[in-house]
Amino acid sequence: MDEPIIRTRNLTIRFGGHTAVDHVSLDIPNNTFCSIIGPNGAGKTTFFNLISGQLAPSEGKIEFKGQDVTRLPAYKRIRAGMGRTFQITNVFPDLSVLENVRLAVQAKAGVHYQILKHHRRYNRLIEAAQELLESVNLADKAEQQALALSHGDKRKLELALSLALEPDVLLLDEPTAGMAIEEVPAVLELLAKLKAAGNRTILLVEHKIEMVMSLSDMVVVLANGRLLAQGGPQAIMDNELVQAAYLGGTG
Amino acid sequence: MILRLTHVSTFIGQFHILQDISLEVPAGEVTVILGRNGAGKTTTLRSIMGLAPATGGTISFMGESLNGLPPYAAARRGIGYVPEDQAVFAVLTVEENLRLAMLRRDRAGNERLRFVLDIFPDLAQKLKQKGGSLSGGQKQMLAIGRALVHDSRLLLIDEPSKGLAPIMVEKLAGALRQIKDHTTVVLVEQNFNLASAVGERYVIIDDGHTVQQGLMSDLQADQNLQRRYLGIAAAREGGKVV
Amino acid sequence: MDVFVNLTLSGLSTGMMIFLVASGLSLIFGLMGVLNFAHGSLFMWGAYAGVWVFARTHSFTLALLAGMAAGAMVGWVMERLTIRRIYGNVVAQILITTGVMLVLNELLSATFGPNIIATTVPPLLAGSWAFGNIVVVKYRVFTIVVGFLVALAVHFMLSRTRVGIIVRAGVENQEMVQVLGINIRQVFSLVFVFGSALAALGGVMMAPAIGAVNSGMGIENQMLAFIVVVIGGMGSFLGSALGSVIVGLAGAYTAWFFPEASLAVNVVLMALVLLLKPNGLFGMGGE
Amino acid sequence: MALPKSQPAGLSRRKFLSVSGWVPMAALLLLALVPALSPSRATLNLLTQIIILAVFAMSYDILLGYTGIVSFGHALFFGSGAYLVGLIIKHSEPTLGYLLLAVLGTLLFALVISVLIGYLSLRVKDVYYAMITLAFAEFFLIIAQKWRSVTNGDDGFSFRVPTMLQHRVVYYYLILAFVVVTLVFLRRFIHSPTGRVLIAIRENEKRAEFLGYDVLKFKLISTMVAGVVASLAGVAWALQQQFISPGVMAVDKTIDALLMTIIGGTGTLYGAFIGSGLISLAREYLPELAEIHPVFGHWYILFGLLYILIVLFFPGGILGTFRGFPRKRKSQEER
Repeated sequence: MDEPIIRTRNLTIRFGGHTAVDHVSLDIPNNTFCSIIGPNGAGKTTFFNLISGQLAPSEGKIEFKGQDVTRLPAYKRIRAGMGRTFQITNVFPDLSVLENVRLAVQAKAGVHYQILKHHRRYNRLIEAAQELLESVNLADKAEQQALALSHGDKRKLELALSLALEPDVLLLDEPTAGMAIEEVPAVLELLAKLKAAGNRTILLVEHKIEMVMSLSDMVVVLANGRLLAQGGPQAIMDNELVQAAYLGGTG
Repeated sequence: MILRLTHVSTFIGQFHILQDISLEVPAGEVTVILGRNGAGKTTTLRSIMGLAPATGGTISFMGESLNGLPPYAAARRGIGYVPEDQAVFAVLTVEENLRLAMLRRDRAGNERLRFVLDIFPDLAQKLKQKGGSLSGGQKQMLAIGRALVHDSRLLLIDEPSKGLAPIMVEKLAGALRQIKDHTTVVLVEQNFNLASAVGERYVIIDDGHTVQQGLMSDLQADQNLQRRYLGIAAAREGGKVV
Repeated sequence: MDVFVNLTLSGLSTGMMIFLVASGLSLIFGLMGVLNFAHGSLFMWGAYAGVWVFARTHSFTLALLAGMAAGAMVGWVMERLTIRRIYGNVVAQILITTGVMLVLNELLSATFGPNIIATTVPPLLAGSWAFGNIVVVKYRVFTIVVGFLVALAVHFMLSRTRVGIIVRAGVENQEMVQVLGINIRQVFSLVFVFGSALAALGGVMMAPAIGAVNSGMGIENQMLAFIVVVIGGMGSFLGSALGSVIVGLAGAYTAWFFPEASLAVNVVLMALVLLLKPNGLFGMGGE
Repeated sequence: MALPKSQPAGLSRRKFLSVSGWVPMAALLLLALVPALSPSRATLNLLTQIIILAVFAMSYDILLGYTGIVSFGHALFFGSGAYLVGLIIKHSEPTLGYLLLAVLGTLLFALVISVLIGYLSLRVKDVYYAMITLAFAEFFLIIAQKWRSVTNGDDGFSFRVPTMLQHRVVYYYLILAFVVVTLVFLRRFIHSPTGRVLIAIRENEKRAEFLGYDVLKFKLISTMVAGVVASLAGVAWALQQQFISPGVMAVDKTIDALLMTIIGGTGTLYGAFIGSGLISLAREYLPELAEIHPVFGHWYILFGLLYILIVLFFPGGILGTFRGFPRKRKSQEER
């Protein structure tokens, strides 16, 4: 509990001459709901990509549950307890919705190299997948091809995939991006539910600041790749540096 | 009317995104397309450009039909397009990005380049930098500047304020006011403040249909209409929690 | 010392020959990302056309022109009928260009028969200069010069000209280039045709060096070209040039010192590079 | 579209144990009756060939249709299986014991080589796999051609097979058993949890990795299974031909597998039989038509064109839907 679940030290990545994430040192305590905000181009998604292992940092290190994971490939971080969603919908288009989630459940269950048993004989995997679909209100679309889902439903499926991994840290990259406005409240409700469960850390990147303030225990502000401020939502709202970053520009 | 869409219908895959879009854009003015997320605003611009070819209806630009034209032909007729995600070429320098849009190297082209660097002084200082190294706001300027260098009689700009800090939005509004003296602009915008600050006319799209169009001043006066179609977007600008 | 110089010269010239084949592949595959499995067939069409014309006219210049024209023509037809539909879809490219390779190779063997056809080095380029124990074969010097010129010309085209800017921009975002009023498909077609002509040029140059053309030379050289692009790194034109020289030199030295290993050296070299620097010596990184 | 339906386990299990459905069963029955109906040596030989090549093509389908990777050196496995069994038997005695030893050696070789090639290339890009398999196949082809003291070079060599296998009908039934076992194994494989992950990788590799799957390892499993099955097909081929030359390892063999898989239909397994049947029949009979028109002498042109048309316009192949590459394109676009 005292040990932060994620700890970055001088985390830096450069693309050519551009420093997208610039010496960010951050401790994220266990079981918190933490939002990462900042103006466009602040490096939020890049920061996510560094934590989840999609990008390798130019400098600095990342610890997860006290272990140095800086050079660990993505799939190992996922197995160690991270789960993430993507800004752009990222599912298995030709498979059924249920099969999408079943694959995620299978990954969590550690059924990797079983090559002679039929996958449907793992009843518990299918049941777990169906339960997950119910929790994101997709149960009635279980047999549909993922490709044919509406955008909002794809986002929900994406969320279900990550939840299936039962991650200790859930990285959510703009879960409402591109959603029809009337679909947003359902996602917010789901986030609130996840938070209420209280058994995991949630890291959220979001543009719609107002939306996340009420949910967050902690808010981290990035600007131009640097860590500008961190603290409780109210403190962040009142922080003059933050206001300046948003109002006064950073450029 | 420099641009006229009549009963335009567009499919993307099996999805009927635009079902009945009819709108008119008078020359020399800024027309703002408003509507909720997913209403079909971006697709409308893409259909005009030929990027999402219309399957029905007619699109005419300066009296000639654009239906069936590939995007580069629409561009050559004088339509500039600034997509939602800016699409600045990361591998090219700022200067190369701008030069790429200059189809002919003539005096007029050089003048337009000077004009662009005039209204976006930030770019003038970064000519030799790679596009990929710019900040979000600078990329947006470059994307708009690029469309201007390209001698556009009509400029389609998709959500330029998206994700920009308020100060950047301010700068952008200023630039747009300068631009509209030179070309006709069609702007897709969620930020109602920006939309009403620079727009003269509005078109509201909902579920792939045009539902209302007219003068921006009328829309500003009509709270009812605002709430009906733009409700949340407008409220959000007021800083209230959704 | 003399041995060393001779080996280096011969390695360089082999390298440049490989580079001529690889330069087209480097443009088409390395830069535009189109994996053309019929590249070797284009090379072979160039070689056969060159040999055919040279046998009739005894003019190597005409042979060069004819070979490149044949490559460009076949490349153009191929682009129009197939490649055009599958930009950006690598699996489809591999599959379809393989079919094209079958058809192109079979057409050649239907026309020229399955047997090897002998040819010679043009008189002007035949023979060698001797400096003491150092023997400089004229034709080798010629290939080095031609390879060097092609490398310079293409590099200049990519980095300085408008076409170069368009190609680089188009590789990044096709749609946006179109929206600026540029018919990117046309530019890509042009690059494809140009790359095909380069492959064919490699064929014309190669034929006199080995003294004959045969139906197996396509796939062999295509493989070498690919190895060179992998070693140099995708997307790096100069990397391919350097890769070619490395492969050429390594081949020459091993052939002298460990003749048994000379067959394996290319594959081993590639395996080493992939093991130590998976993106090639000058690669741009992953996707 | 065969969407997975959630069924009670018992029901799916029964279906799972059968080769699946009536058509394959009927076909199998028919094939089993052939020796009784038409005992002609030529017919049996041709059918045996078709079946062996179909197994080869099925192994290719595991790579292309189920995992979405293209190999250009698949003949390496087919050919090494053939060479190993031929060499071992030639240099020992034609007994079943040595045959078994040869099969084991083949399996080991296939496993080692597939892991080696896969590790070198798949780490970088799937596209590399195509070229690097080709390079390795050429490498072994050159060994087969140049190491004359052992392989007799381009002339090849013949060898005696165990007496039991010399009888055509016996061998035919053995091959039938072989194909049934392979088919059941491969079907189990593709429906196993591991097989489903392969399909997931074909659909969206990045997502599979972000579910915690070690994508490289799964691809390696795919290449291992494909390599092993292909080399067993090569063993069967050698035993039938009783003669081996470098041709079994040439690029043409790989391209045959590719043609058979695509024309039959990728991602279907059974398509391999259709593809293999068509190509073998064409190879057998089309050259005879060359007297009518010379184009039949160059029937590869026809097949090349047919193949291109199928890839471009009928990606389903003759059987089923070709889900490998159109989907691949989709998921790339979505990124």
